[in-house]
Amino acid sequence: MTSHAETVNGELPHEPEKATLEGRNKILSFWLFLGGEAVLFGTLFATFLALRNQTNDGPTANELFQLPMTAAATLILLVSSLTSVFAIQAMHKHKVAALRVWLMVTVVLGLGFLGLEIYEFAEYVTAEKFGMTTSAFSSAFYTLVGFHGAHVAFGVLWISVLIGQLYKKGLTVVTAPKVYVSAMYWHFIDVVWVFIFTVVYLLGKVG
Amino acid sequence: MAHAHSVKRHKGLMDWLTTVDHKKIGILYLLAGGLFFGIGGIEALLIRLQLIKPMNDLVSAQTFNELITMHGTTMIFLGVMPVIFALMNAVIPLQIGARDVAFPFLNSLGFWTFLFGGILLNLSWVMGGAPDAGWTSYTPLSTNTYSTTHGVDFYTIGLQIAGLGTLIGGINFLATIITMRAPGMSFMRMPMFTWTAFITSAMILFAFPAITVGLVLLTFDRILGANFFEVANGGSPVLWQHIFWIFGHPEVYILILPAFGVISEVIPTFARKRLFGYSSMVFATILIAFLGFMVWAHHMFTTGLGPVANALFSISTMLIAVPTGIKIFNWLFTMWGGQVRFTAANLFAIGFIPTFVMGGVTGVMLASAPADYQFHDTYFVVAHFHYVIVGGLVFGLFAGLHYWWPKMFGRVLNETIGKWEFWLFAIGFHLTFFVQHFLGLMGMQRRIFTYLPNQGFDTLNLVSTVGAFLMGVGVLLFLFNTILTATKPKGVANDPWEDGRTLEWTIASPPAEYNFKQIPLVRGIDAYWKEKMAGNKEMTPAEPLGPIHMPSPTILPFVMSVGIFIAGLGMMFSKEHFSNSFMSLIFNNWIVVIIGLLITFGSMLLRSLFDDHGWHIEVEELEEEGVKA
Amino acid sequence: MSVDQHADHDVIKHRHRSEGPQKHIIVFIFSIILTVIAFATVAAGGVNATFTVILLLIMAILQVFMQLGYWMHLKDKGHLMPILFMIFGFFVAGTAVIMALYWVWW
Amino acid sequence: MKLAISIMVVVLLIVFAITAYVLVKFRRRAGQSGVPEQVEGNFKLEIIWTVIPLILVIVLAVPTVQQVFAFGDDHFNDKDAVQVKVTSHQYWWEFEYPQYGVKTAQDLIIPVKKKIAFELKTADVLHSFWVPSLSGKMDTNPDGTLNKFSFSADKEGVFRGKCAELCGPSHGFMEFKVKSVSEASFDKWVTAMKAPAVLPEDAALAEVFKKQCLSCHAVGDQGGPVAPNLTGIGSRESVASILLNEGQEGGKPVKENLKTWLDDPQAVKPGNKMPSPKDLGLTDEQIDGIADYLANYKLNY
Repeated sequence: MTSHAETVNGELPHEPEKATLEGRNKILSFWLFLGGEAVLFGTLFATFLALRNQTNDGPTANELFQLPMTAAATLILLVSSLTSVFAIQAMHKHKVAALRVWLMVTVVLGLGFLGLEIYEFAEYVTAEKFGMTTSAFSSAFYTLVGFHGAHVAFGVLWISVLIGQLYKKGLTVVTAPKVYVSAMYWHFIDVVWVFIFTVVYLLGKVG
Repeated sequence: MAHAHSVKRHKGLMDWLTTVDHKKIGILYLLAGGLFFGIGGIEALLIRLQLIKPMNDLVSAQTFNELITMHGTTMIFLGVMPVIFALMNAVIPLQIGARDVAFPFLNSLGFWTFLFGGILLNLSWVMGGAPDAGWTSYTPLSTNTYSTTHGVDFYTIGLQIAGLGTLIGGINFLATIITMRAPGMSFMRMPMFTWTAFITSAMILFAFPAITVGLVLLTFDRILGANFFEVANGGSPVLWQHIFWIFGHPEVYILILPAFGVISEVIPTFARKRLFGYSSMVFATILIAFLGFMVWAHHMFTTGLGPVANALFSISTMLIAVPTGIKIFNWLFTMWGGQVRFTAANLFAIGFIPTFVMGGVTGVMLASAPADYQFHDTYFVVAHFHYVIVGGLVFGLFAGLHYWWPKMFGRVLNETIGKWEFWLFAIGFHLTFFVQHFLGLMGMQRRIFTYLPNQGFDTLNLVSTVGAFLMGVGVLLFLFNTILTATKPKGVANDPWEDGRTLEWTIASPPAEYNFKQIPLVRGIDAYWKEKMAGNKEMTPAEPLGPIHMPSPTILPFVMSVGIFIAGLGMMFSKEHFSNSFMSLIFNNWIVVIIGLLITFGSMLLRSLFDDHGWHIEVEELEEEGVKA
Repeated sequence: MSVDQHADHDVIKHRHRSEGPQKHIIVFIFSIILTVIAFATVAAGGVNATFTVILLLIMAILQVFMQLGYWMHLKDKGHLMPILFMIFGFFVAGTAVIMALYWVWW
Repeated sequence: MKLAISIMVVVLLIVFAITAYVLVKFRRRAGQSGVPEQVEGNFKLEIIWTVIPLILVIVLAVPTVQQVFAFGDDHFNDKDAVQVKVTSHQYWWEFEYPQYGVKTAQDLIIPVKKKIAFELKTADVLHSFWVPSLSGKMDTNPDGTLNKFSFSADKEGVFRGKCAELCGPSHGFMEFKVKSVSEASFDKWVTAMKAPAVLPEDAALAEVFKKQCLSCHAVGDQGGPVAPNLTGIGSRESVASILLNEGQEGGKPVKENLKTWLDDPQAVKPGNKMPSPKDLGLTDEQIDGIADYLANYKLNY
């Protein structure tokens, strides 16, 4: 175990997130957690797929979804995933200022995505009379997409807290794993979204 | 870093509420598990009393359904799971030569979340009625339309919270076993119990998210008016069955694998012989876990999935017999040529083998879909799963508790009483459940609150009830044994069974806070035994003596769990009509939920903002203790 | 970290610093292309439905693989456990999806 | 199934025998101190106990798959099959014979030796249709997941049917009877079922019966479909499925059972949907009259 030696000499190693055993444990177990999240979303997708045609005389997927809005949301989330890659690269170069900026951009994009989603849901509920209780399809749709949205919201809050910590504590072997793990989380959200726009929106349009 | 941070060391109750020491958390799990096991046991006895004779009216039909639901749910989620976690906490870090688990904080959080989930579930008894739709809570019986009390809400919310705790615990043990093993302990040198704990934790990780989703969907149906299982609006009751069993079948392997691990530790120790076919045991464990995720629909043969699904799931289920058979024969051949000692622990372990095989063969019989059309939902099934869960897991847990009790508490349980426990419990067990096979074959369905006379059920049910009370006496004896032992002085040897093979037996009983003064170097499978055979009294250390870094105790996990508990209660009653306007205000406007979540997320924020630097045990202190010992 | 990396810290640092954003930008562009293909196929309409479904799924899986591999570093060394656990997670998720498609209604 | 049981018994015997031998032969004797040989494993043995179970599993799997597919065959539209649409309710069974235009409840009358093809459906929660001595069980699901299966009775007689899926407090009381009769009797029964309804002779009582009972129940061509059809209830095997009538072990006279039931339905079958006749304003005399009328409402077949 060389972790102690590296933190003692005062200089931050190249990959500060993996410098300590605690950091490595954090990253490993976050991967494990993501394995569980895959099952969580897998089950939600399964539910959605099972109930996708149970529209109970309410709106169908094809009537509801607007491709341009989904495309915009997709682009926003994809770019935010890239900006969090840049954040990690900045972290590896120990450029704390750049790291903070990229994280902030990520947060802003995340907020943008959330805004779009809330607008979309509000539109469905008011204009299309498509609420949680409308049909089995609507319940499954709101639950799956809403769960993803809640993940985005949590990610936004989390990364914001980390930005604050980077101001207060700087980049250390304690803060670095947190930033790295939050970036993993953010990528995973994007991965889930890839399946959502494919399975829910695009395949919904195909029918 | 050399300088030690001062740390508050709590005493008494505060010590237990704030502890992050895996050994203490293990004891907490044991206490909680014991409590819920007792509650579940009383429910079981009431069930058996009600069924003692035909057309009995000891409890009402509604109460009976609540009893069976709570008995199943409590035993599975709150009774045996925590005892498994108790053993894992008490033993795993010691077996792999670690000072603690990977995440002491999460370990504590997992326990408290689990406990508050369990308490919430059991509060249902005094808060308007327990859940009544069976532990499987099949929809639509469990939806608002047919289950009008809050019972099922307690079930969904309580299990979500308890499940969250279990999931946290699972991830913690995975990380611990992957990264915290002592130098030289490769995966293929890990003790069998550590292996099964590893695989069980992995199964928890993949199975619990599925039930979480299922429970969320049911909660949404019941509280937000969603339509997942509302037939009239397009929902599907079959979907619930699938989701439940995609979790539910792995869950029973989550339960049984640690028992396999315990047996694989106890039998070699008392046969004074290494585990026969270690690699095939590991392989069989992994195979069972893997297959465990592909057999769920064998609980649904009569749902009507069609011949293709039924054939597929029949075959995949039968295949599980193969790795299980490997294990049985490996245990038998571990004893072959050994010197078997009949301690209480070993009695339970040996008793496990034939009992579990009986549960196994009925399992293969049930695996055949055409036969299952007859067996399904009868007492034959009840007998089968009690043979594997009680005859398998609970025997295993008793073996493990007797075996590791000295390591956990520094006192050996009374052997004579221990043997009485075994014989009473084993005989009671077979009396209770063996006859249930025949009840099932004669046409007695499960979950019926009473039955008409003249069906040939009467005598067998009476025998079954008598057996259940015998089991109860066995359990009470165990309780008495633990209390009796607690009055005796501490201070057994490091290796009280004298034939210990693994690392936990190289250190004091109970171990010091930091477990290992110096992390040991592992030179082979059964690390301690290897050193013994080489004539060494102790392990070779893998590091020089140095200050030991310890995590600080913290109350935050407890507070976080209280927050989740409050939010859960708030969620459950959010649509309730209160006569009291203040109650309506805070519940119907989700204020209680928000307060609960604020407490939880606030604690999380605190944890993130204020780094835990921990504290150090200095070399001088270590050496002092060394002298004392 | 191996011993020689410590011995030659500066060189290593330098080598790492030279790892620029290009790789990730390429992944990004790929992702965009895959996404555009998917959206365009659906927007254009008129394409055989089965073909569309298969195409969309391939696009999605490719994109996910790239992001997991490069952005989340799964293709880097020392990720055996994460890979194993992710594969099994996706496997269980996949069985759930198969269940939903074939065994819920009949 | 016999094959399965015999294989399993053999497996059990082998394991028990080895266990017993090991425990007797290799117990630690007093003063024994040496360390036994530490055997790592035995490749040959391990292969043997992997391969033999595998072969046994295959031996079991082949007939299982055959039977699964045989069971899965749909006989509903077979020419000579008697179709029965089963609808389960909390806590009673409705049987409809679409080929004959007949609906009944609780007693399933079937012609002996003929294939009876069922379509199973539930009106509320899940139930499971099971006649233990005739065939396996099948769940009754809502629309979209209806099940079909078939069986036939080899001999005439009365068979007990049960609900095998937890469906509420009276799950244990949700029984029914299968009455297998000769083909001639079956035809007679169908004719009798289609005869016009017989109402109470007393006009006032008939009025009460029509108003209070037939709003949910039906007799012959009159009444509603919500509750069990009462046509010929006097010749059924039981009242409310668990009050057994004369002729069965422990049975009581029909009228007595009907009175017990009408007196307080909840006491007989907790949680059932029938309102108490007394709450509906029926007097004891009226209840007695209706019980008398129903007890004598018999079908001749």
